[in-house]
Amino acid sequence: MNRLSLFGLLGLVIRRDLILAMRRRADVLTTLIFFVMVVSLFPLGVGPEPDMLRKMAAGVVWVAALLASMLSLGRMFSADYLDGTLEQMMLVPQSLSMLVLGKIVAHWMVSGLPLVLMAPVLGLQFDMSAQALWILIAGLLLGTPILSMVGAVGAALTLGLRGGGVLVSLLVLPLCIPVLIFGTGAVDAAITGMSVASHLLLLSALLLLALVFTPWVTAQALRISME
Amino acid sequence: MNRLSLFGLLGLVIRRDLILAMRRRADVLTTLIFFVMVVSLFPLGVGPEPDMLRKMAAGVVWVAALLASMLSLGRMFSADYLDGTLEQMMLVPQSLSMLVLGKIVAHWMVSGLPLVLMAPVLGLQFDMSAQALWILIAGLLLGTPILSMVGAVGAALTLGLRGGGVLVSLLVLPLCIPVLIFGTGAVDAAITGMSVASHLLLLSALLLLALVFTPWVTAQALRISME
Amino acid sequence: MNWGEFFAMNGYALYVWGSYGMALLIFIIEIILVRHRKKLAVQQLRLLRDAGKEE
Amino acid sequence: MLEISNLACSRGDHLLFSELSFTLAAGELLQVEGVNGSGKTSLLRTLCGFMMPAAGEIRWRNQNIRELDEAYYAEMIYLGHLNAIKDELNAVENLRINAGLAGCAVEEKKIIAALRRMGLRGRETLPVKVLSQGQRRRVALARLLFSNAPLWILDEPLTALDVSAVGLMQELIGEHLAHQGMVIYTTHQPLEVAGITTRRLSLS
Amino acid sequence: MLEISNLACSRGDHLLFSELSFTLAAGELLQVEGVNGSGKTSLLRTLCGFMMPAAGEIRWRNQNIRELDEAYYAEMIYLGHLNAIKDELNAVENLRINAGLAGCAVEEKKIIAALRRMGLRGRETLPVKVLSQGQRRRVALARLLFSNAPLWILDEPLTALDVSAVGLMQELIGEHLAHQGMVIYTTHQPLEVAGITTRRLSLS
Amino acid sequence: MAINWFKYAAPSSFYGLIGKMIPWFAWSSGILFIIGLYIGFFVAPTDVQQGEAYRIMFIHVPTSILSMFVYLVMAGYAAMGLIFNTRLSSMMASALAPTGALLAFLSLWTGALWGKPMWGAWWVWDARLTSELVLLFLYLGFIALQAAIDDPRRADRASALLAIVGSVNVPIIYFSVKWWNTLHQGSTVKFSGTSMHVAMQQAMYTMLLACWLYVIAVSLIRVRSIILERERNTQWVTDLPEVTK
Ligand code: HEM
Ligand SMILES: Nc1ncnc2c1ncn2[C@@H]1O[C@H](COP(=O)(O)OP(=O)(O)OP(=O)(O)O)[C@@H](O)[C@H]1O
Ligand SMILES: Nc1ncnc2c1ncn2[C@@H]1O[C@H](COP(=O)(O)OP(=O)(O)OP(=O)(O)O)[C@@H](O)[C@H]1O
Ligand SMILES: [Mg+2]
Ligand SMILES: [Mg+2]
Repeated sequence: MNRLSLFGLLGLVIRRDLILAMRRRADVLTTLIFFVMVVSLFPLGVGPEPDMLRKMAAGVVWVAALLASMLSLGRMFSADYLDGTLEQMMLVPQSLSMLVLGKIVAHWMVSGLPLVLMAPVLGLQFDMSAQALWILIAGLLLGTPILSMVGAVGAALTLGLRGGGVLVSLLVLPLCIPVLIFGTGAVDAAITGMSVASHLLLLSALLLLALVFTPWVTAQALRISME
Repeated sequence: MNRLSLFGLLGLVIRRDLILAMRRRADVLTTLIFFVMVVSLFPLGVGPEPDMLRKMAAGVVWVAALLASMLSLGRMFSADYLDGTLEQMMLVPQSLSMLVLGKIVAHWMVSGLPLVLMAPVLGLQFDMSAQALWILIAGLLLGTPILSMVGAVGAALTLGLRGGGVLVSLLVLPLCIPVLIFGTGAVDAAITGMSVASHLLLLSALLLLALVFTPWVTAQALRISME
Repeated sequence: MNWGEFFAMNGYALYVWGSYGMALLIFIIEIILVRHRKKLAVQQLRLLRDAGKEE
Repeated sequence: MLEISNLACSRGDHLLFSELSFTLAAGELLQVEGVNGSGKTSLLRTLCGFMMPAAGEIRWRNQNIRELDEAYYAEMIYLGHLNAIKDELNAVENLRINAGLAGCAVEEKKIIAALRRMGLRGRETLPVKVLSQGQRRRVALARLLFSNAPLWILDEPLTALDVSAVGLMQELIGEHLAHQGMVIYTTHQPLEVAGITTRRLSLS
Repeated sequence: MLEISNLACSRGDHLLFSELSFTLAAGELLQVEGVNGSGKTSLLRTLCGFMMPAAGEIRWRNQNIRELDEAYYAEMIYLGHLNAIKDELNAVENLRINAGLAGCAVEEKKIIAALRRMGLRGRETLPVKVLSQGQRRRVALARLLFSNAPLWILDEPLTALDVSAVGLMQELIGEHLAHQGMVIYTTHQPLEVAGITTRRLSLS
Repeated sequence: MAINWFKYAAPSSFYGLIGKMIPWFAWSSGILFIIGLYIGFFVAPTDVQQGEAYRIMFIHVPTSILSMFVYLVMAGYAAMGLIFNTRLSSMMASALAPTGALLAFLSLWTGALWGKPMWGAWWVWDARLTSELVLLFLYLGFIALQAAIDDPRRADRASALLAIVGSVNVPIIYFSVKWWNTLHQGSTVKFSGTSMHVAMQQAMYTMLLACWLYVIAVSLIRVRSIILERERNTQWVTDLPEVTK
């Protein structure tokens, strides 16, 4: 029988999800715009004092990234679930974890990567220093994939449940808090002149951990949800 | 033929949506918890200095309320759209605007009211003064229904579009910014000892305006989306 | 030490009794809920059994 | 009662049908026929006012349905491809709410009786989500039992139904027609109502 | 090839069937029969491994499908109540992706030919969303044309199909059986394949 | 033999067994509460710096510690249920969750009431406090997920996955004290001398034990009703004396 290689499958799934995302180009844009908007709302809500804003900057960007990726989680599986494509994916003669990993990667490329690319602009708006900006970006680059991966677990668990959109935040946000802490911690450390490496190393460790476990956990969760 | 009175219809629709929400009691709780969680994320991201937190408090609470009600917008029509109930609702021999108003009220009761009730606790966490707290609550009480109403328009317009969840935020958030500004403005005014009344009056005016127009606009948007 | 003084807790009455009061309240409510749930479960079972007999 | 004159309907840049005219009087049964994609669903949805016709007019009791609006809706019932039932609610709750929106409060007992008639004994209080495809369709069809609307518009009412349920539907339609009702429907399965000659409308 | 022994299946606290045993050999056609809610869909979903059977075993080429897992999936194709096509994509894209996931790259030309055979000429590049119910089902069924899996599991393949499409399906199934394929399906409509005697399995 | 052991862990025999054990746990918990409170309020001396307010400790510390402990136990049970497919352990997990959530809430509540007189604020965004809040959210997520799924078997397995993933978070949150400046246990909170007064220690440990026994008793009662709800179609449940009478 024909069987795809693991990487063939990965590539195919990523390509498929990217095509679907591009079919609604608005999608990619809107996550990004949501992110920009949340970040920009803060000065409106909090007031325009530059000193305070500079202090808040990293935190606000991180929180906004967290929320933006949370908001786009619903997209990851639910459309496929409703139209029966997910069912068919579970019948693909290949490792489901790999397929899930493909979907996660595509999700990150559509809703995580644009945030990372956008962050410098926002950081400049808040008058962050160049060094802090670099750390912010490095942190986001390590952190947003974790958000996508942990989010995938939550999305899979809440599949087909009513109110899934909010429930998933309830499940996922607490799990993402360490990412937030290390991510902002790194920037703070950079500003106060302390060592940044430990924070970033911890983030990398988390990323590795998530990379190893979450696809498998998500696959299990999907199987449970499909029953 | 039997026809419901306008208020009978309103009551029925509200009851229906509340039953649906209660069937998943988790739903109500989760919007609330999302709200609490977003508010709690900020200190995590920004750092625990009480002075800064106190200054941010009103803004953070308002932004979180905005996001929480945004997140729950998806629920307002999309489930009904997908299973065909919305189609049937348009065939109800009564004013569609009234029906829509019912759905908006129910949505507010499920996802706006709990936020208002929760706000004092969060305010205390940020060490807000009692007076500021009262103003915050008054503002939220006037503002959250506006968020639900404006949100309804957005939700109706994006019905059935892929990625509607994010698109709706994009449409709705800019429209909600005035609410945010007046709401936080009132609290700021209270803290700095200026007149609060003007802000709250403006909010009330917005509320009235929204109450008059949005149900009708939403109804039209629904008709367009159904075609 | 007399009882009035004891309950005043040296000015910390609100805090101390607020804590213990809430704890007591929660424990009692939980016990009531948990036993109520048990009673409901048994009632449900009887209902099922009776319905089974009817058929 | 229902008069269609010179109706045309297009989707995208595709003209589905044009110059379509017919009338439907009390007690008549009309089957819309046509191959897949010939525009049957589009016709029925146009009759409901969901879609604007490209040309022509639809009149109910000699008035354009656009003008009648709510008065028309009070006299018709539409059943589409989608079941219009909420997955989270059980069958009884679904029907009560549906009847309520249509303007009649129905007792629980009557609803349960109706559901039993539809062959759903023992499934009345399960969330509709767990029911089988055919059972869900039956719940949707049970709405017809409470309505006193004279005009029924049914889009493939027989999908997923088993043989006995098809028989039941024929019975229901027969009863409705006997009470001077009107039915317009589509189906790809044979549907014969005893004592009634089905009129057929063919979309090329 | 496919052996089911003593299978039992329960949903909620409801036992759907038990002690079900049968085998399906190459070239055989098996129709699962039963009234609405008798458990046909549940049986087919159990055969796909979506649901855990309450008891019993399902064996493919003498091995339990739980153990075979991917090797089994490479040899079967399932078509459920849902069409499993993406609304935003057009028919060609849908089929290409589906075939890709199943492990075979298919040329565009072959896909278009298949779609034409399914009666979708002129609809190949419309987003599937705008197609009619029956046309969507045809797109889903077109997957069968590319698969070389010997086992077809079809849950009500005929829903929404018009008469000519039903004929086409009978033809397809006939061809598949002639190539030593196996088909297990459910339907409430008559489905006869020329030259083949349909075996019937009745769920009480 | 493992299989034999699982047989004894069957709900039917477990149900009877814990029925006999519950009163013991309940009564000993009650007695220990009384002893603990007596020592805490009448024997333990007033704290030099905090005055009488420190007595909140005797309820705050047990609830705080147990709230974390219960989460790990719950996750353990859930994992067992997922891996060995033992129904009973899943039921134990769902029985523990509400109690754990309440403990977390009590920890927050008593902590807040302690914080106001000590730190002058109901709440500060300190790592310890925040991590306790997050723990509450983890509990609520577990409960909400279970409530959202109708089929209990599916609910068990889904929430077990969540509990396991969540337990990875507990130590991270807990140790984040290190990465953060912290008020909790900071210089404001110092008991006279390097170690606590003996009576204080006694009171705290007694209360801890009492709370623990309480948790066991309550969750066992809850698991009994869960067993009844889920096994309502089995013969042994219908034959139970409390049902037949
Ligand atoms: C809402 C506020 C608070 C929360 C959520 C909270 C949470 C906790 C937690 C989770 C523990 C267990 C930690 C461990 O085992 O080491 C704990 C222990 C403790 N807490 Fe709090 N706490 C709060 C407020 C306070 C306040 C205001 C004080 C005193 C001024 C305090 C004093 C203590 C002490 C003395 C311990 C025992 C520490 C030990 O033995 O290691 N807490 N608290
Ligand atoms: N945007 C578009 N461009 C071109 N054709 C379109 C467009 N939208 C819809 N169509 C066509 O319009 C027709 C709609 O048909 P409709 O759903 O009314 O068919 P039907 O008779 O109900 O078919 P079925 O028996 O399959 O339910 C289809 O042939 C579809 O391909
Ligand atoms: N949680 C539950 N409790 C009780 N009964 C349930 C539950 N979940 C499903 N069922 C029943 O299980 C059966 C599922 O049937 P299934 O979908 O397999 O039927 P089917 O034979 O495919 O029917 P159809 O012809 O209507 O498609 C239905 O009778 C349904 O009512
Ligand atoms: Mg149609
Ligand atoms: Mg079925």
